[in-house]
Amino acid sequence: MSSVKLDRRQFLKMLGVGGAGTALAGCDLPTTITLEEGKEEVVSYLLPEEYVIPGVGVYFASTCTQCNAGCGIHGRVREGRVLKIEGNPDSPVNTGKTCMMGQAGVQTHFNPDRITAPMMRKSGRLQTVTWDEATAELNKHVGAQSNLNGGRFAWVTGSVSGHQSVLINELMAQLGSTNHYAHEVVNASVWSAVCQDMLGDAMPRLRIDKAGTILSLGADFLGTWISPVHFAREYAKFRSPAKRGVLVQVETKMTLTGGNADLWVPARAGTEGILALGIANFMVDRGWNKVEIPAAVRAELAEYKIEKVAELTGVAGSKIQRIASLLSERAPGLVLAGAPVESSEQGYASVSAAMLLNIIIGAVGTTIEPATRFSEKALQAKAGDTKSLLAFAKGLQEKRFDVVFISGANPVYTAPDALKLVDGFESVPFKVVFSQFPDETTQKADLVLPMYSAMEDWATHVPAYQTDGAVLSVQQPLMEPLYKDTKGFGDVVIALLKQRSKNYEQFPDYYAYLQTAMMNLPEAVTGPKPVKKEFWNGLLQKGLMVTKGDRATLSAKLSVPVFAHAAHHEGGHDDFMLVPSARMGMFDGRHANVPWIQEAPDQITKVVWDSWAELHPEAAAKLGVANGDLIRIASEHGSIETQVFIHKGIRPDVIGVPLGQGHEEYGRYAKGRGANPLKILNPVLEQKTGELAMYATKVKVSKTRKTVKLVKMGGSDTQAGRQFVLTVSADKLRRTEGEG
Amino acid sequence: MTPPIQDKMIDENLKWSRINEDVLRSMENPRRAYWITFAVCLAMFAVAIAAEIYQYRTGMGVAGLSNPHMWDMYIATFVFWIGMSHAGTLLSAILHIIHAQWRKPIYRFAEAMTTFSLMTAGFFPMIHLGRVWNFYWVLPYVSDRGIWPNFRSPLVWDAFAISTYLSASALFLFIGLIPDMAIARDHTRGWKRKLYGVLSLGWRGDDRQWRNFRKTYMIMACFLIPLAISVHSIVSSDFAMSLMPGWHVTTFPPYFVAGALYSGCAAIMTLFIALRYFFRFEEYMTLNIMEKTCKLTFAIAMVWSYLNLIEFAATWYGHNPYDKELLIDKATGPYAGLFWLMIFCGVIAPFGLCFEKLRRNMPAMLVMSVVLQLGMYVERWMIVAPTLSMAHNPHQWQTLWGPIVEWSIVFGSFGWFGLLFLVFVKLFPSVSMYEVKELTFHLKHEIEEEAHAAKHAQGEAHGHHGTQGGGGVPVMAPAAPRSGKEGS
Amino acid sequence: MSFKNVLENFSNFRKDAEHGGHHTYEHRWGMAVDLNLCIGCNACSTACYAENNLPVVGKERFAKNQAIHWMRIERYWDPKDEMYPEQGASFLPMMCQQCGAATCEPVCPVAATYHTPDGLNAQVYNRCIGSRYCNNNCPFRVRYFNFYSYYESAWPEPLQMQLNPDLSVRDKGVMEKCTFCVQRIRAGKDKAKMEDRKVLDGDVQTACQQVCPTGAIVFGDTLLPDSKVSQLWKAHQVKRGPFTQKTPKDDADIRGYRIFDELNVDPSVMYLERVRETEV
Amino acid sequence: MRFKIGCMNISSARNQSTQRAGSGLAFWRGWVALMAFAAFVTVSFSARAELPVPAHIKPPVGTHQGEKVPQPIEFPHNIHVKINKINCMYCHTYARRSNVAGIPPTSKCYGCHKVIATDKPRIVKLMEYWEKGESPRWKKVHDVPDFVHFSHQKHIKRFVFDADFPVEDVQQVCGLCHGELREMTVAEKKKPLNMGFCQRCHKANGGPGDCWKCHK
Repeated sequence: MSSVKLDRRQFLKMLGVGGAGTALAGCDLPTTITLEEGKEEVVSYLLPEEYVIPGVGVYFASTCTQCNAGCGIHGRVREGRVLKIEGNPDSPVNTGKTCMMGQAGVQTHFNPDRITAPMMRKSGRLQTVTWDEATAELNKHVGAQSNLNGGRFAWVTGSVSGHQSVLINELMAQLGSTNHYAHEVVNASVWSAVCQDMLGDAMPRLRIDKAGTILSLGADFLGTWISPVHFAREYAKFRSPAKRGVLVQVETKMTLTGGNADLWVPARAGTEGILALGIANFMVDRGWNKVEIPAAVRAELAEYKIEKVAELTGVAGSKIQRIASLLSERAPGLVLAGAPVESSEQGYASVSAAMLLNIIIGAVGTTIEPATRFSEKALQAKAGDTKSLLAFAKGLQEKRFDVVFISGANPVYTAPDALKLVDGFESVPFKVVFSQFPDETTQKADLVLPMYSAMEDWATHVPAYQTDGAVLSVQQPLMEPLYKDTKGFGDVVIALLKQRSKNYEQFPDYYAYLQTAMMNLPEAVTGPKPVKKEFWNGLLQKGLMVTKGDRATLSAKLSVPVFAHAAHHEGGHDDFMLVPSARMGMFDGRHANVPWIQEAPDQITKVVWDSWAELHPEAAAKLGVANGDLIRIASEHGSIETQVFIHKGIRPDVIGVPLGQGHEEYGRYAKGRGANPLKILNPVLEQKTGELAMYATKVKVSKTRKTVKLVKMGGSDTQAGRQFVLTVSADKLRRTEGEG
Repeated sequence: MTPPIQDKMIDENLKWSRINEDVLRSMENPRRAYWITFAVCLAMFAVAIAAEIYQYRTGMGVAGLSNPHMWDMYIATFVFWIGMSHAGTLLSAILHIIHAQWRKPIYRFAEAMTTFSLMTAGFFPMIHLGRVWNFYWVLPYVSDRGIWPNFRSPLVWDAFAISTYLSASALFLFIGLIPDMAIARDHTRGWKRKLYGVLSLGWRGDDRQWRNFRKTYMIMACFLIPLAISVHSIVSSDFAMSLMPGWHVTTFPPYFVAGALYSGCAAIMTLFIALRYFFRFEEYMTLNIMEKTCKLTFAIAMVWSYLNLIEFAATWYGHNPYDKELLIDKATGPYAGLFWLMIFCGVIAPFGLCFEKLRRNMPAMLVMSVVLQLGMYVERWMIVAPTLSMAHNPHQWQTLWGPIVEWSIVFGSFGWFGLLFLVFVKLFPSVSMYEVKELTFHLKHEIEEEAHAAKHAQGEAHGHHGTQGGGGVPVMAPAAPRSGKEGS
Repeated sequence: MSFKNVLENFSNFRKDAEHGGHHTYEHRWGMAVDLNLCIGCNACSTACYAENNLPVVGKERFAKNQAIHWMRIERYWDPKDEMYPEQGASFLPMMCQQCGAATCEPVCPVAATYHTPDGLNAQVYNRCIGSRYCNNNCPFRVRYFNFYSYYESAWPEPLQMQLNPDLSVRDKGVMEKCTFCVQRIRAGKDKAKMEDRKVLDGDVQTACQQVCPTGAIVFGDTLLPDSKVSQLWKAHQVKRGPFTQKTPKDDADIRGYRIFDELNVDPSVMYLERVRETEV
Repeated sequence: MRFKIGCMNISSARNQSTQRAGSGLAFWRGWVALMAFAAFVTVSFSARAELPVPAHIKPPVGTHQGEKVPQPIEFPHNIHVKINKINCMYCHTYARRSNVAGIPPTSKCYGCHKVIATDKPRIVKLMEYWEKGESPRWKKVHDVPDFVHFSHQKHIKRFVFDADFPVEDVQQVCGLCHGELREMTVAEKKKPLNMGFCQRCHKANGGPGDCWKCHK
């Protein structure tokens, strides 16, 4: 109807300029005077979409990228601004719910510290340049004409999936490079490794909702482990009067999940596996095993007598028996193993022990179900780990890279100093960082490409942990880009690919590519497809596609892990085991630049806006420190300083420092706040998988003279006799309900 | 036989002209001490203004308030000043009605104090508002929006009570001043003469005027007393009407009134001594009067202490867990120091007033009066703060100490009060001349009557004091016949 | 309230105060929070920040207890914990309880906080003069005061674009508190009105309820007999109105209670006891 | 297109009407073209008749003299409303389905004016905007403070649709708060639109008296 070329996202244009004003400015005037006319501006749409009505919120479906669980979300858009994130009820991952990180997505998007234009290192300093310059520079090094030897090209990403993964692999292939490092600090790689080896499936489905008893060895499944929101949904069923399951949490420092446990068991760091074997042995003795146990296995298990285990783990024998009996009485049981266990020195062994217990109590098949994988292999998730970081660091030290791409990762922040990653990284001739924020890695780059935020860009995500059916979740723009000089990740990669391969010339941008790619998905994958256009629109409306996928099969391999040495740690008066725990909110530190997250208190300690070192009252007494005293925590590879927080939810022989703070860059909210425990980690490796054993660093703690005010929410830590949170004994209820 | 001079309120042989001279002198050529005090007060006030401007621009946060501590020193100080304001009424109205003669030389400045401390107190509820510029929304005025204040709120009652009390006591002060204004008029020149001329409302001191004057004065007095009581009861209901432990106390109204009179008397003692020293008022503000004041103060102190204990007892036997918890925390928790300071200053210290030696030792009394006032201030703060620090929800427990902004405004209020008072003493007679004259006259009259009774000789007395009237002072014709009744 | 009303209804005011607000409610919004499901993950409080334009006050002011979080998760330890808190922590989502006989209402000098026909404690921001009496008289201490003006400091460009236009940004000197997401209630009611129908259960969701991963928060109209929330109140034998001593609930899964019920403030939020395996 | 909508029912409920309005364009065009000339002649000395007040409404009391606000294009309401008798809600179509009445999308202006009065300077200006693919940045004239929640759709429903008031006379209802726009070129504020004004009307017509109905 017109000669005007319309931007495809025209309807996402912002209308009102002011947004919500300071409402109270107006009302101080006497009531006879009203607002002056002609102050605010109002703009109409050029061409209205009939469903976009000024003053009425419209919901667009998309996908949350705050962590890798891949929850579906709805963004509330009004006058072209995305205002709020809600969960997408259609997504089987989060069924209409989100976590606090998901909620904070809008502040990640509207963050005042976004990079708004490309930057290039000129005469040692990063300077703002135009995209033409940036692209020219990029092509000079990685373009078709460049004399780049693919083998000397490396790409560090976070967990990737969907079509980004496809494009990355494609470009790597075109360049002839195999150095793709997917790096995540918070991961479950050892868990998957064990699952792969013992069950034949890397990411089996865990039916928390079906379980009667959950024995969680440090798995913070309500906070940070694999797919927290989904697990929380199932946890609700697990707690429902119908089930009334029991949660036993074994860990050295209380996590959010530990805070919700019926029984919180602080076993010695690194001995959780032994505990599992102890329980297994006890159950087998009593004949509580649900599967047939070969004599050999029995024999091996027999070593783990209650007394010995109790002695090693520091958990009372009676307690071990109780847990065992719970697992059999309140079947079906489920045993999980999370970060503290996975990334300890003998993580693999410990997790295998847990898995063995799973098999013995017959969890496999009941509470552990075969996963549903997304049928299109290329789109499946490539989960990040720490092994890759080690490999990358090694490569850097051996000077194996001329060009390095970094996207969706911040290795300069996450890499322990011991890896010497920073120096190596600086010595790389050409470093390109795709980033939204001026983080540590960005500051070291030669070329910084400012990316769209997750709410401006297109993408597809395939969760690593699939639930009911295999999900492919679409991430679509919720509003037009805030800054004209930012670009989509896909767009840039496509541009690079075009130079090397004809196939991509048809695509003006990533959107076009994505649309075509999705429409060309075989019906085998998507199920019966309607007319293409409608398929696409339907997909965008729903925000995701739930396919039946292909079902894995579970095998159960009984084998008792061998513990090289009973790795446990005797706390001296000033040396501790460092627990660098991740938490819902800060996560691995990627959300430290979000004001809401900074102001949201830590779930257990309620400390805000800073790091802290958790100490047990005993330990604190030994050190002679009180809340707010600054202490120095030193490992062989450096030291950090932070304030003491004393509470009982931690073993006296460990010291807990949360991840997330201690950024040297990363914007006004994160910069120079708190300490980063990752920096001082010893380069201890998990023996089997070669992952970085994050929970195996011994540190010396010393007082400093300084004291600060510990800023936390809440006055009294007890209810002081108020009837606030009442607890009723499950037994009592069960008795009264006559459930036996 | 004539009683020994030191037992008398005042020397009855004081020439009336002398009285005029002395008092009027106090209103002239300020000395250095005066200017220094003036400068100090001005400085304090200036600081407060600065602080208030800063607070106005930045927000109440700078006053160190927090979620549990929505109120703090501002309210405490408010209550304190309201308390001060009760002394004047006590002296001038209550004692007037019960014919306590000794009040006459000292009630004037006490009344001034009443008015000025009210003028000071009035500021605090405003200062502590988050949006000062809308303070008038508390008053019921006809607005185009057709909305009214919430008549259930004690704060609204406050607004009414205070404004009424302020206007009433100011009026009372003025009425009491009229005859003296006339004297001043007759003894001054220039602009002052004009001023006093206006203020004396053409007082000629004739019979009719005196009659009306006394009626009015008496009526005002009667009107003022219930008002004074109600004002502080209402102030107390700011707390008593709430649900909070330590506030929701039935004995608060009398408790507050007692406290008010208490601090008021202490304040009178301070000013008494100051004026006596600066203005050489030894003959007027005699030790005997001081004695009486001290005794009165002691009596009130005991009443207050009693009510205080009553409150504790009520809490204890009432067995409301929150109240009990709070009481114990007051005595042992972070505020324990202040609590015991309050108990010492308010309950123990006044026993010093039992010793005549002390009562007649001005420096000692000065210290004493300050101590008592300190005690009363702390008491007010101990009512406001601890309750907020430690109310029902333990999650919101927090102790708080006011920051510099708050302090400076509180100090500034003393500066402001000082200014008003200093201006007053130089513009108006701080001792009521005509009543002192009455006093001396009656005193003399009694003594003579006793003498004559001895001699059975009549009629001299009249002739005698007929010649007394000097310096254009009206003879108090109607006073004489009633003198027999009036004798204290 | 016009002066006429005051004169006419003064007795009503007093009755209201005793019997808990209006006697003719259009709706009576209520909530049920199952502490057995609450995991204390902070999702609700963050959602509240997002929905209700809550300012981020920063570390220094947080240290002074000047933070504003309408929905806060209180965390308590059991004083009986010896070496370790073996029963875990206790989490309590605490927001304005929208009391039926709210203590904050009668003390506000300008009637900026009052009881709506929906059974909510309204807080009219631009009427508030900041006497802060209401919070002093609130046993739950769930009212928050704007000690500073946050518009510039809390929402630097372009963060202010996220602000929800459906409710105002409060300026300094104003009291604020949880409103049960009144803007959502308003939207829901308008929608129903435009469609000439009654407001149904589920039409209105509060932000915290919508986000809660475990579905611990249930919100609705307690006057609708079939609404989820009134079902829960019924099932757990919690009634509106003045405090009545409960018979020890020994006979079934009845876990309902209202915090500070004994103060007779008639809260609109019912909590459900958390169930733990205390024998282990 | 791609949406998953809270406000579906509103839009869908009202869609048909918009469609009709759209397809009615042809008719409007001819009609408007016919009237255009007469318009320019008569508008200057057209007698000023008071806008009648609908019987079922007790009008709000209060007057206000707002200044003339300079707009990017001096839009002549008088021509559109008085001469061409275009219904308010033809352009301000959101009024009946949203809180805000909304400024008509530029495409709507274009719809008529690509054939009508294309030579007039204002229209030329408009076309420039259209070609640039952007909308004029109008200045708000009738604005309520940010802390006030005002819903056009509810008022229209109450006073027009529910009252079976003839929609073609809707300007009489709009006029109660917006003044006689048929007499103005660009809109001027003729009513105070303050709390007293609203509140008096609410009293008179039995609108809600609850603070939270309007204050947010």
